[in-house]
Amino acid sequence: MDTPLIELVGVKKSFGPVDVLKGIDFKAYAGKVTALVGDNGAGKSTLIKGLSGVQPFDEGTVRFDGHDVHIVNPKQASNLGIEVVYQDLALCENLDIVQNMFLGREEVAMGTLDEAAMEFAATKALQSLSVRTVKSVRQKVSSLSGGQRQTVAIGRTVLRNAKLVILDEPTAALGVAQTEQVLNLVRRLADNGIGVIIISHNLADVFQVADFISVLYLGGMVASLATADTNYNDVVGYITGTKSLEGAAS
Amino acid sequence: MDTPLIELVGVKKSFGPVDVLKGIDFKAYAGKVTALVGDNGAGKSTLIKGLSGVQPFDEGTVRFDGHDVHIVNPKQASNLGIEVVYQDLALCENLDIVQNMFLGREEVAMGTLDEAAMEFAATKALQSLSVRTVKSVRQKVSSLSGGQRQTVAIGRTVLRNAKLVILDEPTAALGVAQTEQVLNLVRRLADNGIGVIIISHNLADVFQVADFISVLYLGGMVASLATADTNYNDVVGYITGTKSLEGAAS
Amino acid sequence: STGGTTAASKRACVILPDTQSSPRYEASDRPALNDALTAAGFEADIQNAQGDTAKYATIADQQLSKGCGVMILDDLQGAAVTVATKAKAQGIPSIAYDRPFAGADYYVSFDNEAVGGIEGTCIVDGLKAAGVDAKTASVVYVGGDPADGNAKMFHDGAVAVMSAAGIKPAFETPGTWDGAKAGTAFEQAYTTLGGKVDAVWVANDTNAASVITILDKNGKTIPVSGQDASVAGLQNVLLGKQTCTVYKPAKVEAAAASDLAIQILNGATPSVSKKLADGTPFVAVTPIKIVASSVIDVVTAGDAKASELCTAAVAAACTMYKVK
Amino acid sequence: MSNTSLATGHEGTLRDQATAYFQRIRSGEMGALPAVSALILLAILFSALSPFFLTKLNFANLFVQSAELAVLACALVFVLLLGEIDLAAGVTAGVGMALFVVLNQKMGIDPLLSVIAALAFGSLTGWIIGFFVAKIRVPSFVVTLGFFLGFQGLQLIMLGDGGIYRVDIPAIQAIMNSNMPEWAGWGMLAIMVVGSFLIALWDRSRRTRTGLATRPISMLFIRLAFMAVLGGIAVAILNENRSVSIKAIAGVPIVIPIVLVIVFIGTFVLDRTLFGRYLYAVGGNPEAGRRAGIDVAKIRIAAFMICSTLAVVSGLLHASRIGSVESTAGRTIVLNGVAAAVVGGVSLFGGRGRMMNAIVGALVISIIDNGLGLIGLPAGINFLVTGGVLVGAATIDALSRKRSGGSILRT
Amino acid sequence: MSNTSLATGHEGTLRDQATAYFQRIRSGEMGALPAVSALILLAILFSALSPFFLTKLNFANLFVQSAELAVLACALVFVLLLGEIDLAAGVTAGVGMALFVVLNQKMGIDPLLSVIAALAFGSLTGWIIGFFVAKIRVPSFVVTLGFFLGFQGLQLIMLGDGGIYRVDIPAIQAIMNSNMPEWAGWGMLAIMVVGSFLIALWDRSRRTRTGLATRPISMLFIRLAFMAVLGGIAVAILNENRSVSIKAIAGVPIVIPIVLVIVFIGTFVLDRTLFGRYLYAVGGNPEAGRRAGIDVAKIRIAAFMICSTLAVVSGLLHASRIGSVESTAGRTIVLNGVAAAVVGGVSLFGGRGRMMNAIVGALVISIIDNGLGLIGLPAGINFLVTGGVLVGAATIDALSRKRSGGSILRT
Ligand SMILES: Nc1ncnc2c1ncn2[C@@H]1O[C@H](COP(=O)(O)OP(=O)(O)OP(=O)(O)O)[C@@H](O)[C@H]1O
Ligand SMILES: Nc1ncnc2c1ncn2[C@@H]1O[C@H](COP(=O)(O)OP(=O)(O)OP(=O)(O)O)[C@@H](O)[C@H]1O
Ligand SMILES: O[C@@H]1[C@@H](O)[C@H](O)OC[C@H]1O
Ligand SMILES: [Mg+2]
Ligand SMILES: [Mg+2]
Repeated sequence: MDTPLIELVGVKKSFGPVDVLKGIDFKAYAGKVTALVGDNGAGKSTLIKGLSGVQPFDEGTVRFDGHDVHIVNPKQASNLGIEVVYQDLALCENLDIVQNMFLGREEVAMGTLDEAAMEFAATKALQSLSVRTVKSVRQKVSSLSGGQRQTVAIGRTVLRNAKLVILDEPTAALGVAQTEQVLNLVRRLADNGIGVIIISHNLADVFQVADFISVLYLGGMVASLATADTNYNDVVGYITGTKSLEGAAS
Repeated sequence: MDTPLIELVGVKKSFGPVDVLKGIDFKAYAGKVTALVGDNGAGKSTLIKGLSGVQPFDEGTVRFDGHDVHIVNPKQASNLGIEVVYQDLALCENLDIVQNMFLGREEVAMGTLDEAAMEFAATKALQSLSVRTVKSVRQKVSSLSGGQRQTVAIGRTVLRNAKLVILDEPTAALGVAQTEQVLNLVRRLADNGIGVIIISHNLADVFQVADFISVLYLGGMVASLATADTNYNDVVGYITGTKSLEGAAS
Repeated sequence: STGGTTAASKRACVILPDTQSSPRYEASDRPALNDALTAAGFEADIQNAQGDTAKYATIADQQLSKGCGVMILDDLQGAAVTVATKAKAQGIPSIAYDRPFAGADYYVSFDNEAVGGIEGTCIVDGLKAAGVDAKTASVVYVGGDPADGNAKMFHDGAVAVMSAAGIKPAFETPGTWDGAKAGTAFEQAYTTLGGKVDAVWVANDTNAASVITILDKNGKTIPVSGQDASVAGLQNVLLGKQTCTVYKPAKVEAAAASDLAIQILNGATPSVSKKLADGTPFVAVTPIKIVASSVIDVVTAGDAKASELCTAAVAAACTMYKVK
Repeated sequence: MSNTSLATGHEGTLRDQATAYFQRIRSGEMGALPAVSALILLAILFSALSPFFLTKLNFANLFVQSAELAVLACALVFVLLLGEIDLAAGVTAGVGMALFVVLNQKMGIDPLLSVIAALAFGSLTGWIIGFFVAKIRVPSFVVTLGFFLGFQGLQLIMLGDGGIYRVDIPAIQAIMNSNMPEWAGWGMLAIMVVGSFLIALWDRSRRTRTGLATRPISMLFIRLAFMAVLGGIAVAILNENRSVSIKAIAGVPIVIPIVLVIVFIGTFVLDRTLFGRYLYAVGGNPEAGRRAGIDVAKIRIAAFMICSTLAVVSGLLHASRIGSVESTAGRTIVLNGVAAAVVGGVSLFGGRGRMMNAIVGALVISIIDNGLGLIGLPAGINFLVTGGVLVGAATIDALSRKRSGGSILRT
Repeated sequence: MSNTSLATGHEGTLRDQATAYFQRIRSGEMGALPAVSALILLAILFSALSPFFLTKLNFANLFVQSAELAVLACALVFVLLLGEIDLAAGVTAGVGMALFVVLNQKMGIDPLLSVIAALAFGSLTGWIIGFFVAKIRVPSFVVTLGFFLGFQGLQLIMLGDGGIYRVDIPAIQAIMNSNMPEWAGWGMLAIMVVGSFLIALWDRSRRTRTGLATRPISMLFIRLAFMAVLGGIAVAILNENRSVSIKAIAGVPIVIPIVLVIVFIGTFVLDRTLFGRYLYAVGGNPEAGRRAGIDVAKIRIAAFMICSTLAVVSGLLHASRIGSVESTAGRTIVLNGVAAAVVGGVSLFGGRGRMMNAIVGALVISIIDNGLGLIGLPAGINFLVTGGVLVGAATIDALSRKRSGGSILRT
């Protein structure tokens, strides 16, 4: 197979006394969907936050497109073309939907914000995600329901020209129709040659969209498989620790 | 059937120009699990917050155990024996797990907080929910993963002697094993005669635990059915608005 | 609208500077000016800028928009200058009260350097009485807030007298009008001097009271100066803890100023013999040195109440010095 | 059932727009409105208490008296939007002015150059404060308290004990003490109305080009007419002779267009530039801003720089009005500045506030001194009444926000 | 792979505990530690600058000089924990003392009764402020600014005519100016050590009864030994004669046990009572507190009442140390009080802080005046250095928190 779009080698992260990532190897490819699964507290979000510079890793190597990179803040990740939807969303409640969707990537015309262009694009993006109950794209995020917020956060990725899109439990708060749309979106992104990493507890969804599945268990990577080569029960086994691939892990 | 534990008649709620609940009727029974489903932004959380006094209804009648009640703040709901796990959790990040689990219902011995008793009970409650990755029950909630927080919030209900337990998307962030435990818990609560209302987008879970299913669509109640009398596809139809029960709704 | 019979010309507008540096403005000057002016049949519009120059200017605007026949300005940080200029443009003369400023038509004041001079004398005499040689005496200087123009005059007046007697400051604290700060500063000076303190020049009674508490704690009674003839100051003088205070009878100063004002309001041009260097007519009022035996003078003048002075701890001293 | 899909609030007839506006008000998006009602109530109160309150002269006085505070409050908005505070803003103005007089008066440097140096000093100060806050992460309350103390020392050192310097430069004196010719007042109003019209047209053209809905154009005309009428009345009053003595005083005070320009530029920066957007984002949720790739530290430092620089401008207005620079300048005004912003509707916790809030708040605070100055109470009572009126104004403000705001809870 | 299930931090040997402690420190749970290092650095600095800094007399002075600020900072902790502020705390103390003087000196009422009345006045003030903040939802910054102004008026009205009053009651004078007999100092230390021991035993018994793990008992003994040795050294120093004049001065200043009792009770309330728990909860997330059924308004009002009442206690210490009460007391101290709490480690945004933080912070702020007072700089320079040292101390504090705190981001 060709060079991974992103490759982690031996990354570690601890918070004071707590070792959360204990030397992780991980790969994701352009044009493929890689699912990252694992129990609550296994370290999935921590892995993602390390990758995106939100909480840089303590140790280990990160390669992007074959080059060693050192990502210590989100701006750098963004410059590399890494776009992330965080589990805790991180929206500005005092801003409206359009403002949040374009935060950090505003359209500017003649030195000033091009509100019209942004409003137009945001509306399109939300429509593509089956949003029906949002009254106005100029509503403050503080007035949105849980699922609506989730959609706004995901909508951001539709607007960007990213190389790698990372989604941390994107469908957790979503309704049936919206979930379907997001899974479609994920597939569409990958088909356009973008690398996608998706974290989810919903294995049905994972098996539906993912090309590869990586399983974290208590801060160690216990399995990295092609979806085609595995099945639901095995993955549950890895997640809950009743099964281990190389008998090696931690 | 006997008197509903909780009964809403014609409740309405609007936020300024936005009518979110447009006259809702709803019932839930002691010893039964009633699922509340609906699209993102349909008004589920708003209904729950009205019921628990967090955001009182504008209009309508609420009956608890057959008596008209007027719940305008959470304290009153709590006094009636209503216990809620909110979608947005509402934990105090600066407090630890034990402190959060007992917030508002602390154990007091000789005028002072009985930390030992609370620590003991909290540990037991978390163990019953299959929590494996939490390092210490004296950890601050700010350091917990999404699923761990969810578990802490749910754990609160295990500790209380509630008459009505309301869970707003309790398993959204949970792993496979933890989800299973929470569904068990829901069943166990109902079997002990407690009324349970559960909101979820996961219809598989809903069909697994619920006795009744009520469907909200754009702020109106479009269907209230016994689980036994319906099926997955019908419910999806009600949720997405492609089907309507009495041809009546709004 | 100069002269004539308009309502405005019957009004005297007075601005006092603050309430922080001294209680006198509200406690003494206001009633004294008010009584004198209203007794003469004029309206007195007296306001206090509360230590804020912007407020000073606002008050002036407001008074002028109601109209004034004369302005009595107790300057705050130079704010009076512009006010006087504005007034002059409307033909309204102004009297500098207590504090000098450029552009006033008249100046009425205690000579602030003289006030400092009295304090200095107090220390020099106190040392002599205690049998300490001024030239070798260890004297701590606790001055007033250097941002206050008067503080500098008090300091200069006191230093002139003390250095003439051969006193050099053993320690000089950063000036302040805040009793608590002065107390800490003095305590630290005392520590640094290893307790070798023979006298303390203190600019006013507020600061003196805290200095005295520190001295008490260390079992020392030495010459201490002050001014304002405040309740605590007079009590400390009676108790022998403060050598003297300077009594600046506001009534006398206010009488002088309102005298000028009344003449102006009546359309007359007051004649004043003394002039400042820049030619401003100057009415000087004499500050009075108060020692234990003369505390009664302040009481007699009505500027202190025996009942307030003679608390349990001071009762014996009151009897001794016939303060009733 | 009507499935309204993704409106923006620009759709609908004039009537719909009006309904939506009142519903927005009821639902708690009040902006400066509660403060405006507090202002009106205070004005009614003082008119009842003093016959001089509603005079032409006092009308002009109020604007001039509030200008210094208004500019300071505008300055503070930039840091308050971040949830930070600048306790040193007043003394920064003081040192800026001290620097000005030292350069100009003592060293004979050109007044304009001296003003520029003072402004540069303001920026530098803001940069240093911002550096401590943004890079070292010292709470701004403590950093700026340190500067508050330190700068009092600088003032003493620069101006000397009891130091006061007259500011005799006609251009500076004119700001607060002179008025524009009659035509200039009308010209100013014309520029404002036409300018607003052009900006609105420009916005509309951008929207229509993208195919987005626009508000009915009649709404724009109503707004402009409103502006023209209110502004026209104010200019007409100010253009009459308001003197109570022989010398005629008429015209719009020079400081008014200055403050308006500051408000205009400030509003423009906050609403229409990247920096403004990032300021709100960081104030609302710094972590979200950081994750979106915003250089949070840079935004923070810039906000403190703007604050300190504008503070020096307010110092200039102070010097102009008082006619001198004193060694205690600016010690007391800063708490009033924060209070003005907060009463006007700026949140102390960041993320919410506009220039207009600061202006209205400053008028509320200033009208207290203005009104009480006409009444003339003893200091003790004056303090008491000032405090009481401040709490009262804030109560009106809070009550009108609350009635509707009950629903605006964090979800 | 060890699947550690739900520890509490009480498990493990002494060695494990020590490791865990240092890891906690490294991971940013520093509490008052950074402030302690700032304190030590300042002490080293001043010892180098003045040979008098490390004298017995100055050691005692420092405690006494900082007591008033320490109690005020403790008072403020209660409102800061809620993310609120009380700008009026200083003048509340001032009015409390004015009331005391008027009752006692002017009206001849029993001193004890007068003190009680002053404290009651403090509680009432806190109740009113709390009412505006909690019920009407006026931002505390504005309410307390109003009270700050209003109370300056009250002080003037109450004490204006005499300006400054001596406080001649021996019991009050004694607080800050007298010392305990030698044995009482040792007794105080003994009570502290034995008391801590008994409380720890009681906690252990509760845990063991429930079957929970406890820390090794040797840890407790180490802690007590530490306390006994440090305390013993302090008491021994204070029990020696530190006078530089003829009159002997020895013994632990009476104010020390008073402050310790306040700290003890305050800590007890914050750590072990429902009210304390709710204070942290509401400060951390008011909406979560409300949903848990906490009466948020009641907690807020109670916090302001405690703050104002303790502020009056600090006023009592002020009166005792200065030996008098003046009509301007308390105007400037409040910003220092907030700074003390913040430098000590209390968050201005609520939810984080303890009594000990306030005490250490107050020592940091007080040591600046204490040290500089020995050096004797002119006012201008003194201001400048004070500001600089404050920023410096806060920087040390921030840097030590930051190094490790980088990871403590909101998830
Ligand atoms: N404070 C508010 N102001 C205005 N609109 C609001 C407010 N709170 C909620 N809404 C709107 O009310 C509607 C219902 O919200 P609610 O949170 O009840 O949805 P929900 O059914 O729980 O959705 P989800 O499945 O996404 O959690 C949404 O359209 C939301 O935008
Ligand atoms: N700041 C922190 N301090 C201490 N421990 C932390 C911190 N952040 C995370 N942890 C711990 O690290 C572990 C991994 O957390 P992480 O959020 O990566 O889990 P996750 O796999 O995303 O779980 P979930 O499925 O619940 O989202 C958890 O046990 C959590 O308690
Ligand atoms: O009386 C004094 C006053 O004249 C001065 O300005 O400030 C200090 C006071 O003590
Ligand atoms: Mg996660
Ligand atoms: Mg919801």
